[in-house]
Amino acid sequence: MSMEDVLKKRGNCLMVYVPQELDHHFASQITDEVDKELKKGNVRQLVFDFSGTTFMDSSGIGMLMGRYRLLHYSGGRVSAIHVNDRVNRIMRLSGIYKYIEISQEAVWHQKRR
Amino acid sequence: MSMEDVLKKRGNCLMVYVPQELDHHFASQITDEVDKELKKGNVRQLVFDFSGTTFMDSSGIGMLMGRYRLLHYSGGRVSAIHVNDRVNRIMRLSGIYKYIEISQEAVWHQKRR
Amino acid sequence: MENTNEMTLEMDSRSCNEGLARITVAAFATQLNPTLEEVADIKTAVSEAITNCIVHAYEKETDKIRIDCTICGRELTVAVTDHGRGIENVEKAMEPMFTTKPEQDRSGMGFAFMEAFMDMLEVESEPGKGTVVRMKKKIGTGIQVFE
Amino acid sequence: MENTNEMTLEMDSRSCNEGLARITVAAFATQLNPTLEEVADIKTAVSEAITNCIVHAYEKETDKIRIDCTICGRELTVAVTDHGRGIENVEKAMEPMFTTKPEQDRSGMGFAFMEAFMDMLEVESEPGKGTVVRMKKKIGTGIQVFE
Ligand SMILES: Nc1ncnc2c1ncn2[C@@H]1O[C@H](COP(=O)(O)OP(=O)(O)O)[C@@H](O)[C@H]1O
Ligand SMILES: Nc1ncnc2c1ncn2[C@@H]1O[C@H](COP(=O)(O)OP(=O)(O)O)[C@@H](O)[C@H]1O
Repeated sequence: MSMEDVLKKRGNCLMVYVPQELDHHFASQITDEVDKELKKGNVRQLVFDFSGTTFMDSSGIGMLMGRYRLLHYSGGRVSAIHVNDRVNRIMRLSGIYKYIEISQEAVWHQKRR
Repeated sequence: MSMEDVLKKRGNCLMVYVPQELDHHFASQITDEVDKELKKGNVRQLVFDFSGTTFMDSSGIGMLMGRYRLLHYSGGRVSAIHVNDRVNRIMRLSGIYKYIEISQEAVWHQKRR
Repeated sequence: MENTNEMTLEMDSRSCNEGLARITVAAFATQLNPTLEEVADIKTAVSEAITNCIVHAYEKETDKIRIDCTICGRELTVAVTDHGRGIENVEKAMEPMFTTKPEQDRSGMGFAFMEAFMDMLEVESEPGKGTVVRMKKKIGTGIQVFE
Repeated sequence: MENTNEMTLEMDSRSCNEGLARITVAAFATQLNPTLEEVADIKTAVSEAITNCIVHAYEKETDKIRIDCTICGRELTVAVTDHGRGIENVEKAMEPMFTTKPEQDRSGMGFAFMEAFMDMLEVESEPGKGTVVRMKKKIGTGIQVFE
């Protein structure tokens, strides 16, 4: 996984393209990169794009909640988009939807990564 | 793997749809079924369709050569069709092409199994 | 030709091996003809147990993690063993949201997910000695014969 | 954080486990960023070694097969060990087309394929004690750091 493909900054929105398997190994790497960007300031929206993700475990939950805590103080928002059924189920089970906006909307007119 | 999907008799031609991975495990199962059909007689052509096969090892070579020996006496022929590059390479390495007709022609207008 | 099958995977406690553990156990479980949902359940539970060995049991050290899998009839058993720091209070550790490493973004949901996705979860631990996490799950409906 | 990684898979000598062995070693090798061709090479070699344990070493019995894998730098080492019947004449056994089980449709190409698809092949055997097949292959070009 090359980190250049993972992050994209658009205005004050930071997009994170989550890899196929979001486990502790990849969550740690992504967290490092995201937090570097957050430290630069000027991120109001943090969007995790799960369209390429088929696996997530509780390390993914920890990563999302950790970013929520960082952004929350400054009034920023964290969301997860293009979440598949499986990942959605894990997010529901964890109660994370109380803090993070989750959208299951599929990706159209675009090849899944 | 259900054996009903593997064999198809058309006149005196027996078609064998080889599974995705042709190793010793699957070769033994296929050999048992094919030999049952061969014992019934009336097979002049034995065609192994590799269009769904991505992996083969020397057990596949043994299976093909064994069937060649069985049919050879009665003037029957054995061939392997829709063989991908990898499987073709293994067949070339083994020298089996001296006995068995190998065709790499791709499958068109038909979903690969 | 009997109705059981066994495998053991032993590997270094590196996070790059988490995927290896999931793939191996899932490939083993495939012999029971699981649904995609069941495979995902098993992968999640294995991932949680392995991650705990790496993050909690061995922390900064690299040591061995052992995964013993057995299929008996249509039941899969997975036992994950480490020789790491162990758990003082297993009952407390198993509570949802409880974690000793919030600063490392642990959610405390590991054991909760193992319980949710498997039929049985059993944790044996001795502080300073290590931990065994044993999980079972009944898969599919057929009876399997191994060859 | 150093430049090596290790795993061991131990499993029953059942033919239904041949695929498991291939998948596991391939998943481990993935850490070296191999090409598809290299993955296929490794899978073929592993499949040959495992099949030999099932067909030749243990014949009708079910016993344990052990696969030790190491990555060191960009080299993968795979050692397959059985405690089966062993090989009287290793040199003869390694000749292409040589097989002691032609009646079981063995082609005698197992060792030849292991040699063709790996960079190094070494066979140690003691009749009545068992066999170790050790193979090495350099993968890709990069240097890997494990985390
Ligand atoms: N293998 C282990 N070795 C030592 N401690 C462990 C182990 N597994 C779990 N624990 C302890 O149990 C706690 C709860 O684990 P878990 O529910 O998986 O949540 P998390 O991993 O997010 O902390 C951990 O924070 C840790 O203190
Ligand atoms: N693990 C093993 N234990 C005992 N004998 C073996 C083992 N591996 C190979 N052999 C012997 O070496 C011969 C050649 O092996 P190989 O080249 O793989 O061809 P094949 O498996 O098709 O016979 C076998 O026929 C067998 O007699």
